Amino acid sequence: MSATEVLRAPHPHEFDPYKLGHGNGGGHHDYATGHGEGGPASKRVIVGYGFWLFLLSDIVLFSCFFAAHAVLQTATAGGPTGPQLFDPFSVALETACLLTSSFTCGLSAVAAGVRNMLWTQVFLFITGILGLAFLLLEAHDFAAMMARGASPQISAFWSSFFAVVGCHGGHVTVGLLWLGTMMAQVFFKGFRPNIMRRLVCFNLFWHMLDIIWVALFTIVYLIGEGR
Amino acid sequence: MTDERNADDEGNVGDVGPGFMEAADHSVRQGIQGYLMGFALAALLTVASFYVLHTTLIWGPGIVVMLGVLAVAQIGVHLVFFMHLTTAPDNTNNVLALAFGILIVVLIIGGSIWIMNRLDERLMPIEQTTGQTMQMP
Amino acid sequence: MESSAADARDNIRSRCRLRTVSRVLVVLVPAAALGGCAGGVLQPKGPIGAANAKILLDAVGIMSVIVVPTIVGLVAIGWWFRASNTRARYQPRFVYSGRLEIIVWSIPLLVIMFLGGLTWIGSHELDPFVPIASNAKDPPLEVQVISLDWKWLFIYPQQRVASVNELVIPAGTPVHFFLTSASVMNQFFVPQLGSMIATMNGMQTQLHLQADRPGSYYGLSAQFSGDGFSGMHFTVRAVSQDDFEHWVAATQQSGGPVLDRNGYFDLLRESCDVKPFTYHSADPALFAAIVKRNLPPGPGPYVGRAGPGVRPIGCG
Amino acid sequence: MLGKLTLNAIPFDQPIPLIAGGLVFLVLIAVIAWVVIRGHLPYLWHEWITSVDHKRIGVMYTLLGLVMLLRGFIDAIMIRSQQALAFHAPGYLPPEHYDQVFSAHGTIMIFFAAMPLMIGLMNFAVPLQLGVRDVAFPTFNSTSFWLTATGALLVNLSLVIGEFSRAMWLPYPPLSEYRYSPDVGVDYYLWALQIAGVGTLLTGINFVTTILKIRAPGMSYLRMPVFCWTALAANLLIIAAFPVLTATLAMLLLDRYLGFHFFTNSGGGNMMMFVNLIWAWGHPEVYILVLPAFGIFSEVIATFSGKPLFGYRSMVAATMGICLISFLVWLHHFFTMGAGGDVNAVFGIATAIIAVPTGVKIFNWMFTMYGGRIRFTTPMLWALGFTVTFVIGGMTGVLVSVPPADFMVHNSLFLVAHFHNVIIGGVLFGAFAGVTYWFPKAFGFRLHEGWGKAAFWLSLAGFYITFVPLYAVGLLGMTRRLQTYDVAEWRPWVLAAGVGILVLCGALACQIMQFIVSIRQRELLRDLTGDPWNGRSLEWSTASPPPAFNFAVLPNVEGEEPYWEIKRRAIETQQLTAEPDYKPIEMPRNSPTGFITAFFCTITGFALIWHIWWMVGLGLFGAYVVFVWFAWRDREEHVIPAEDVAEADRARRRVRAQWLAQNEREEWLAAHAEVSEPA
Ligand code: HEA
Ligand code: HEA
Ligand code: CUA
Ligand SMILES: [Cu+2]
Repeated sequence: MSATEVLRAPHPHEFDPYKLGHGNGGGHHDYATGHGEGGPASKRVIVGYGFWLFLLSDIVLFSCFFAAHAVLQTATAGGPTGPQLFDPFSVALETACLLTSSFTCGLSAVAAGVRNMLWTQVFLFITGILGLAFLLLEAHDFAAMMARGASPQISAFWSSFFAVVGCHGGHVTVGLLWLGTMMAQVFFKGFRPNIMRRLVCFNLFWHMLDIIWVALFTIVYLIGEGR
Repeated sequence: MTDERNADDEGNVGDVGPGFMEAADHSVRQGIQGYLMGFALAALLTVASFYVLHTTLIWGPGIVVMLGVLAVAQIGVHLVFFMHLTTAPDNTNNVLALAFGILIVVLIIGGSIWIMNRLDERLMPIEQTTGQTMQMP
Repeated sequence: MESSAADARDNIRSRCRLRTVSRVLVVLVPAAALGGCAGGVLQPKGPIGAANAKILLDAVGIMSVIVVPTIVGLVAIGWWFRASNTRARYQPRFVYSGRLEIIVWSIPLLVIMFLGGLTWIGSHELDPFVPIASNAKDPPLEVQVISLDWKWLFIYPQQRVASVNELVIPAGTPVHFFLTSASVMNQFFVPQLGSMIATMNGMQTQLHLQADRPGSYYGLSAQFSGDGFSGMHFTVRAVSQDDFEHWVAATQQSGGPVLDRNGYFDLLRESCDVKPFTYHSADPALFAAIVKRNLPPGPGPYVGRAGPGVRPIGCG
Repeated sequence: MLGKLTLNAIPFDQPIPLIAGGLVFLVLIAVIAWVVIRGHLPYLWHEWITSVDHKRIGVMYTLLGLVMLLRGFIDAIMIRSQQALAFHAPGYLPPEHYDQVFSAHGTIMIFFAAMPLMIGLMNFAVPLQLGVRDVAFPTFNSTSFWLTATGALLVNLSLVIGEFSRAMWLPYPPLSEYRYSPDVGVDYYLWALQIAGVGTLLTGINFVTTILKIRAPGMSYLRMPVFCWTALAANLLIIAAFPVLTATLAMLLLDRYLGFHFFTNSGGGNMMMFVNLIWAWGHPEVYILVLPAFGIFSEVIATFSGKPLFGYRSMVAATMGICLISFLVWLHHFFTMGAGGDVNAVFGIATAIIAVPTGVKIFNWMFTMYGGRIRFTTPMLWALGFTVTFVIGGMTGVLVSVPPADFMVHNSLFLVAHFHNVIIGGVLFGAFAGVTYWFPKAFGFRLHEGWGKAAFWLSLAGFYITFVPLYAVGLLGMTRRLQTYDVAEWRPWVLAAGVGILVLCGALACQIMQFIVSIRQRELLRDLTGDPWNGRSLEWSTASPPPAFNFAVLPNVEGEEPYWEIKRRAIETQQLTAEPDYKPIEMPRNSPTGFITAFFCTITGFALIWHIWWMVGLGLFGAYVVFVWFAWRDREEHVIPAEDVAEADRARRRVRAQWLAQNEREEWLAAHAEVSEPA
């Protein structure tokens, strides 16, 4: 086949060099859902997806602290061990707070979905209160443990314990600060598209904290205690 | 109201960001129902975790496994009911990203524990040098 | 008896001088370079080093089979198909070939399969913790190695002597090293004898080496450990069994210092470029105490002084 | 009041770094003063500092990378000259200074030269190649850049205030713990990297979102240029690996600042955990660097061979394969720690497997050239130099992945030669290829070929003269990071490497001359068509430099190599496509958020290094205020009216029409047709 023949071919894409099966058509005809062939995705999808990736990277960050904790499990250097000082009741209470807050956070999303200012704010507020309660309980826990001779400076085990639990607590703190600004934004600016996008991100963040906490109370407290 | 939503929706059809309920199909009641269901399941699984810890129903060393399974189940509940993850085609990218994340987490935690355990076994002085018990030759 | 070690060192030095004569050659012929008095890893003087070097060369060989033609091909194709070459055939549609694709994936795969097998077997057989299969009737000599800031301490638990920055071993006898660090991480390495291994505080690694013939070999730390790192090298003197016993006896009777707790704390402080010396008596339980962290680790630079420009004391 | 910061912090007793650093800062201040006095500040502020345009950010990243490359190179000169002098002698750098030099060299080269160069080129080219207007999160993009710049600033600040880390480019504890490094050097290192690391993570998220969610209509995954694929792989690795770096450095920070015991010699700490975690980041990191370079070479080789890339599908598979396997091999950096046969073998074999997809890439580049019409322009020379050099470096990499072999050369200069072989031959050559390739797109004129070719040949020669001796001396047992040595056999090789660095200095001179000469002769080198290389992907379809909105209308992609298609059709039919219906375009507004965030991060970082706690509080508070203020912003976009779009695009079309008229149809067709028989 000579070159000019190729060029005069009826459709320029009859020639599919990579045998990818894209020989004909393409463009707008073959939407593959979720594959973005129809041009740039909507802003909502872009923002949500970007935040999703951020959450995944955050989970990787936590996984390092978890790995360190698993490795340093027995490195108590003669100091107290975890199960000696854990307070299962307090942990259960913290779990309850956080789980409920995740639920109310979801309800705020439902309310925001129908642009209901009052209930959105109410549920966000309850979420915040529960988060705060969680933090105070955790701080109280830490204080009690320190009073009984455990601190991050005592041994590698306690270093890793305070680091992994504290990292989660730090995330909750940041979440609360964010929650505050979100409530203010919703209040002053209403349910604009950009505010709605941020609300969705905040929701994802808060649920993710709960997921981390599930891993945390299982691995650090329950399995740690089971040993 | 609808205008705003549409403006935000334009672009590629059939692609959904994470965390979105299919708003158009969900009434408030359905929304609340979904969260309630997730909440109930999650609470149940949490209680089960705390319960299993002290149970005698399960063979002792198996408890850890059970705890792990319960945690995975609960994380799944959160992902599905709270974060609205589905396996529908419009969620492909979200699920793929999640799978990638999980793979990395498993590699890092699993790899670290494997490596560090081997090192600990071999480097923690079990096999002593003869030094400390030997007398002068 | 002090003088015997000094004699040996003089001896090494004069042989070094002889070798410098051949240095011109060394520059010209890379392969010949591997014959200095700090001979390289391709001039092994013991079974471990020999096996490692063999594997290294085997790997280079098998990879060359594919790498060399690849390089030649790249240059040749690049040159032949230059735009100005009218004899080269322009084929803009040569962009896919299923057959080439198969070849392209499988040839490297085959090479890697061979290398993978080599890796699997080599990693197990040459694991530094695995004893050397030896038909020597003597049991292996045991040496405890402790890296300090910035010198090496060798304790002979069976002989109850110790030396710093000089390791004397009997040739032809396997040596079983137990290693740890009194401060930061280091790597114990004698290029001509073979595998290196890390030394770490609170941990004990093991290593089996053997020198086949008497000789003097260069040893060093292969893990940067701070400002005095460059001076952290030592000499391995492999001597005959008789000479080794001689050396032990001489050391025991010499008037050198004693390695007990106090002696150890003296040594623990940072110091650089330490000249080799011996302890006429050493406490063999010291090693375990360090590994178990019953003794404090090295104090680091000038305890209590912080801020920019902290320098090691006694160095430079 | 000022924490640990006193007048002693300025190293009056170490004249070399003080003078060098002082000079750098004087130049910096002079530049700033010149900018202010000449009244360029408003221009800089509006057009560059607050810009969220991916092209501008890409240019700034690249510039930062080049400047830091220069700084890293000066360190390299100091390393090589010190070792050349230090046979049985102290040389001119005392240990406490030499140790800073190589630590700074490694840190700067990896984090502040190679990373910004690669990220800069991705920033510039990826959205253009995807046929879209910007990245997913333009403001974060600017923040990423300024956070990276903050890290670079902190590292360079350590020259004149205090000192830099002496604990290697990866600060292994316990050496990097407070007990053994009580000075601020390690703190400079840690905070600089934490801040820059956050910026890099944001980049990763930004680009993965961009590539997966924002592409021109019709651009399915398998129509993306390979550079976009490699960018996707590299940024996925960033998302997966950089959190590991952050976590690991955070643990070391906790040890140093709050007395934790993660890696200490006491309290049950375990330094092996650091080594394990840091390499779980460190190994993927080297592929983060080299994958985009692979992409650049794919574009360059295809363009200058006048052919589509050979084996596109294999290329994509190989890229993603490398991306995945690179997370399974990190232990090969500590084979000698004693984890035993099973662990060493598994990780060793996994490492060697990477040679397979990498080899596939090499062969595909080779077959791309096969049957091509190769034009030896500067980018193509860099690419050719890369293929040969990288194959050698890859081979020595596979060699050290065999544990018994690694037991002999770990941490030796052989290893140093391995990684410079892949990094210089791969990443650095890639960066230069990319810079020369896309420079005309960014600025509208080409770089001078003569000086570029001189720089290439001197770099190639200089590289081999420097590093082949290091291979040899590594096999002689010479370990890395030696400040002095006394083994006579090593000396000739060390001296030879010293000669190599002189040749590299020549290369640097030519490289700088290339920039100077090109800027001065820019009218001569001007390219009006927007397509100076006869390119194949979409970035060449718009004007050079591209308008802020890149494309007046998003191109409609109907096949692989979309621009080649457009061009062919235009020539075939002898006319441009019909003028589109211009619409107003919404573009993100400029924002100082990134710059201000980075400003507060600089303050916070500096205060943390010197334990100035009130300043830490101030910095953090400032950062929070910026966050709220950014969140409060109402107008995120501005609209470019349709007339402006039309005007810009019509100008481009005029030039294209001229170009079309000059290209004789038959001639062009003949030039690009398959030759069936040798002429
Ligand atoms: C861009 C950077 C880069 C790249 C691309 C690579 C690529 C590779 N590296 Fe390298 N490496 C580094 C940067 C890089 N490395 C750095 C910085 C260090 C040291 C850090 C420090 O300690 O400070 C290091 C250290 C390092 C070590 C640790 C050694 C030690 O500490 O003792 C190992 C061990 O396995 C290794 C292996 C490899 C391998 C197998 C590849 C492979 O990816 C190479 C694959 C390529 C090819 C093989 C060539 C092309 C293939 C063919 C032509 C096909 C046919 C070939 C065969 C079948 C063999 N590298
Ligand atoms: C990206 C990474 C990178 C790059 C590019 C380089 C480049 C170079 N490196 Fe480096 N190096 C490392 C990463 C890198 N290095 C690392 C990680 C270490 C380990 C540190 C440690 O031990 O902890 C190391 C260590 C290291 C050592 C080992 C010290 C030792 O252990 O004993 C040596 C010794 O020779 C060395 C030399 C060089 C040389 C000669 C170059 C040259 O090839 C440089 C070539 C560069 C140029 C020729 C500059 C060109 C500049 C421009 C064109 C700028 C133009 C600018 C404008 C116009 C604004 N490096
Ligand atoms: Cu490295 Cu223990
Ligand atoms: Cu690696």
